[in-house]
Amino acid sequence: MKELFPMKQVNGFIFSLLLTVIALSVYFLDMSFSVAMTILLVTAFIQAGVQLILFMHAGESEDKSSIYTTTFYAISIALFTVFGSLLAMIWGYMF
Amino acid sequence: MKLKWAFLSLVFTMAIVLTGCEPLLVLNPQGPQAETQANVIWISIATMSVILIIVLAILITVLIKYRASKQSDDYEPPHIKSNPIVEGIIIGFPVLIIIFLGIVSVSSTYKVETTPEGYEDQEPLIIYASSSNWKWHFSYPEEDIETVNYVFIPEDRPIEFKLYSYGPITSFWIPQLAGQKYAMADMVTTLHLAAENPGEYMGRNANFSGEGFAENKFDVTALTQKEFDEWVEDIHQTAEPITEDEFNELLKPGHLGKLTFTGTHLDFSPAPEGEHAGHNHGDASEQEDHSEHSNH
Amino acid sequence: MEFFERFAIYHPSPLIYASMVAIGLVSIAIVVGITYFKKWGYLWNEWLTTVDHKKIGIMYIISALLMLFRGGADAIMMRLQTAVPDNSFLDAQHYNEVFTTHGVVMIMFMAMPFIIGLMNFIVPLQIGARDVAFPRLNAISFWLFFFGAMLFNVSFVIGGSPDAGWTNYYPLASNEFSPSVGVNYYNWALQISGIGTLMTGINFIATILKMRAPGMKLMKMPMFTWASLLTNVIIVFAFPVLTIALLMGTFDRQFGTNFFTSMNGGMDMMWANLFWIWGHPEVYILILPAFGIYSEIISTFSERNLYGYKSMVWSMVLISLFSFTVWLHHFFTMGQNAFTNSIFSITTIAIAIPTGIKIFNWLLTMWKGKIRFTVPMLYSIAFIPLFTIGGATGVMLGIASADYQYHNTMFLVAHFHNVIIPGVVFAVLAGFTYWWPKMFGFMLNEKIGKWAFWFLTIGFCLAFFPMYVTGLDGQARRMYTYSEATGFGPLNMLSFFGAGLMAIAFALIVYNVYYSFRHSPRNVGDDPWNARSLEWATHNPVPEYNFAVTPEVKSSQAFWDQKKHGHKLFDKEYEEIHMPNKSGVPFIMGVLFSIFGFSFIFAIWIGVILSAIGIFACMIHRTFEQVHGFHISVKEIKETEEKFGGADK
Amino acid sequence: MKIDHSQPLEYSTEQNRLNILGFWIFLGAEIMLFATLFTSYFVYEDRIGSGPSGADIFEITPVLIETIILLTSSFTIGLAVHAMRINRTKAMTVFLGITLLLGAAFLATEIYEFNHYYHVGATLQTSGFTGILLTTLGTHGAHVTLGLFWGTMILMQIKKRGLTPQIANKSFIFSLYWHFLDVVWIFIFSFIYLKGMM
Repeated sequence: MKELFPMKQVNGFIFSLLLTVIALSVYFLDMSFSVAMTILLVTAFIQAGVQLILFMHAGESEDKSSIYTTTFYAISIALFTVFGSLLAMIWGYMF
Repeated sequence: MKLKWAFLSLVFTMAIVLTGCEPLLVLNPQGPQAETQANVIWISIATMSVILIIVLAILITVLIKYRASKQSDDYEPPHIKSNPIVEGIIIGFPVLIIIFLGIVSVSSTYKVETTPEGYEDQEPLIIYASSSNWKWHFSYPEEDIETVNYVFIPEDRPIEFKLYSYGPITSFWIPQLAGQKYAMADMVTTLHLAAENPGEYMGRNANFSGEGFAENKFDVTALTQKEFDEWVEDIHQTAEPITEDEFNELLKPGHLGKLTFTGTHLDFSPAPEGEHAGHNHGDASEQEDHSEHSNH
Repeated sequence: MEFFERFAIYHPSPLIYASMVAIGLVSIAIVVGITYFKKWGYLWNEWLTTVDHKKIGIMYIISALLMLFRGGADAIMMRLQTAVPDNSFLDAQHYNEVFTTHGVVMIMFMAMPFIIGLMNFIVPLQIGARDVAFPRLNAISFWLFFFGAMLFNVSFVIGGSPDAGWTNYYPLASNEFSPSVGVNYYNWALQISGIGTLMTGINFIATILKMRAPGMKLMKMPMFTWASLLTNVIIVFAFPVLTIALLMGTFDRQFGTNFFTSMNGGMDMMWANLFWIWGHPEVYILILPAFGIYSEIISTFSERNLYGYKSMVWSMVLISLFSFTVWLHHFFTMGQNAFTNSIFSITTIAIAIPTGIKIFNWLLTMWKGKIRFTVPMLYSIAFIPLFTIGGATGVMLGIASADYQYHNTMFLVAHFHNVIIPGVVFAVLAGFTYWWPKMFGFMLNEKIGKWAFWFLTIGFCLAFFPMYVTGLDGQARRMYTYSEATGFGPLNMLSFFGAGLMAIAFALIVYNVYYSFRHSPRNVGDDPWNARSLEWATHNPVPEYNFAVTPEVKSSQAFWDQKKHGHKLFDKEYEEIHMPNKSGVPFIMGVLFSIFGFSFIFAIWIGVILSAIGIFACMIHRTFEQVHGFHISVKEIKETEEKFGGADK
Repeated sequence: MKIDHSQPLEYSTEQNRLNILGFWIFLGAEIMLFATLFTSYFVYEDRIGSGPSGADIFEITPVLIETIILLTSSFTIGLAVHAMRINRTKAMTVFLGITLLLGAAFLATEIYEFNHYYHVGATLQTSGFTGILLTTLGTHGAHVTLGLFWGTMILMQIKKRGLTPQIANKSFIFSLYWHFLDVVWIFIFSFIYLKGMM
């Protein structure tokens, strides 16, 4: 039975629950917008990293450089799209 | 081959002669904003011509010198490895040009987005220009008059056109006075300009807006301040006031001639700005009450 | 009766009825012809069910050529209508439909499939692979594109064409201002073919990353393969944006949501934003492979190695990243502040840097070369100055303040045709001529080809250079007519004349195919152009298995190495070759998708549900299916190779 | 088909390795798909027209339940892949089954949540904000639904044929898909719900 529950996976699971609890603090505690957003950004991206590396085994195969490059490309373009659009559609009209 | 080149050059001379008669609208500016833009256009044409000439010169040299028909049969072109100096030049040259044009772009963009240079001390005349299918309505809140499909402006005074639309996105354009700006249904955009000489100018909607788009034009007339004041006075004496019913009638799709009214439609159909804006990115001051969104 | 009324054309005219009759007659003629010559079986077995990348590539190219004539007819109609002031050949509504379909057809159903077709045919050969990574998926991609294109063309006959421009800006494209089903067609035709394109992207990235011949490091790939890799990277990251934008548009038009409306929090600007986040990279999806094609051709016909290989690759990598950072320049005039416009202005003109580097590299490739003026090379040579002009006007448009004057004018129209025609159309025609012997085993006639080239080039200059002038003179784009007082008349007439010359050029190209098919000698050998890269190391036309033996590669000019430096490409014994099975499922899925789209367009929900069930059934069939492919035996390989006159091993 | 026995089953053939890389590239496209939805969500977030805002309609309880269910299912599908690698077919099917059950529970909660939105007057048509909220959640939900069908198909194939290299490959790819949906949910949880409620 024990070999079915490897430490790596169990720890990862506990860690992701922990991150969720930390993220939840922005709901239950009273804090400023920027602090809360920082907490959310940090926990969400760590959480994504945990899934990517620990659970999805992104780095285990011979194609790990292709996989990391693809993911990196996608994330950077995604971030540019999100913030570029906010600039184009909202912030660009504010000052 | 020679024939073809002769033909080509003939055609180009034709094109130049045909168009050379009178200056193109955009390159014949009558106000400071359009002049800035015309200057930027000339600068960029000049810069780009340099590049084009260099490319053409290299291309023609290469084509003449290294044609297979000019070389002996046993000539074997060498394998040439890239040279860091050459690479540096072909990278550095475009970089320099782009830096130069980048500076031109940024400075001129800031310039055309504010009150025209030299007019900062004057109070701008504010005119609301709204489009509907396929007409332009001009409201002068200060003078309390409204016109359709034509606009009179005083010369040598900064003008702020406040643009919005009753329908599809349109683009407000008076080539000889300033570049375009979009007019949209749920926000107001601002176009700054000034006319330096009295005269009549072409204005139109440049953004495709459906069936009647081609005829979606208006006339712009720049008058001296005195003539302008007389014109306003004249309207107040002769024109009928605009009513809500009449305005709604005007909004129906179609084309109208030039019309003149006293009063403005802004009283009963306010522009989508401030509390009437649909886009929540109107003014910075509005920031605190995000949740106040009204519709129109 | 009410049920059928919605299929009626919204805005009929004699021209449309005539075309309908023509379309009907041609379709009947095709069906009768195929039946008469008993070609249904051949068509099904050899083409409709194929998963061979070469045949799929050829089918892409044939479809693209058909669409070129559809879009070209639109173009001629537009130029005819505007040739003289106050013309009444088309009315406003028809003109609007014509330029809308011209744009969509040319970008989505002509340029892109032509590029993808060449990619399909050439990339696996250039990297020494047997096929693409997922042959079955490749067939699905093709059929989704094909049926998407067909669905779009159906709009002409049933229900009415889209009429809000190929950019389809809301609120003009909303139900209120565009009440016919035209925009629904736009949404679903693009959605379906877009999904196909996305899968092509995934397929080719996997192929290029994983299936290269031994020894072919990334930095030893031929330039066209590099260009294709980066193009597909752009496809994979750009097309999902279009998927969502079209979905939101569909919701707005068919389910009454408020995404792009002017009320209840809707935002018409958001469509423009999403459309161009996809739309600008789309331009680079077209141009990067073209750069690859020119690199191959210029290097071959100068008999020189490509100058500055590394800077060529890196400039393309930069372009692929930059292409996602510039979209706002399509709406500089939307009222953002000068700061925002400045940022996007700088990113926009910065793309000129890698592009400029490439131009100089091509020039330096010809330096000290031995230049042969073949048809593909003529296109490439004409490309350099013409594309420089197009790029230069692009930089001019990228300067935000000046863009306020060029925006939405004929200047812009001149610019993007100046980039796309010498950039993409010349490239695909050059590639088409260059790789033609690879596909069919004989050459296209050089003389007719050169005539076509001159007609096209001169026609292009006449058609589009006058537009720069009229644009600066205040002629807005998409105007179906103008008054004589504007003075646009003579130059527009010149444009029409140029368009006519271009039409003759395309007719000549078709005639060339016919003429060469009849008269060209078939013994051109395996290397008719004295080429350099790996695709020329196998036979013309290419046997089903591509390479009898997997090649071993040392550089990006593998074939040249073999010819000049005695490097042995094929140093192994024949082995049995494993090939994928063909399948009719991709074709059936294409049909089901088009039924799905058609039903959705007209809100016939029963059709939507049934076709969706059918699509899922196809997928379930696929997951339970056990296919092992088949093997080509050593004996068969030997026979084929001997037929070609022995492998050069 | 050459089978490389030095590698785990799901990587053991060339086609399998291709499939896995291909799926990663597909996930890259999925990142952009959801990034576009998030982009639109952030733009429309405050554009509520006359409808309710996020703070008005979000409820913490169902959201928390959904989050924990999905996190757990991501854990169990990880265990399934682990069991597959140590050749415990039975355990693998059990974990896969649990994952699918959790997925179904997630969907049920989401349906409850949508029902709640409907009743408080937040439908697809209400405003730009509710439209994009339901589209984003709906797209994720549709992915989960598709995943349930896909997982069921895989379960049936394991029952029928055992763990062949092909089926191991499919299971592994399914696990990538499922983990990815969890990642997307974390972003929905953080930047739609928590940001909207704080």
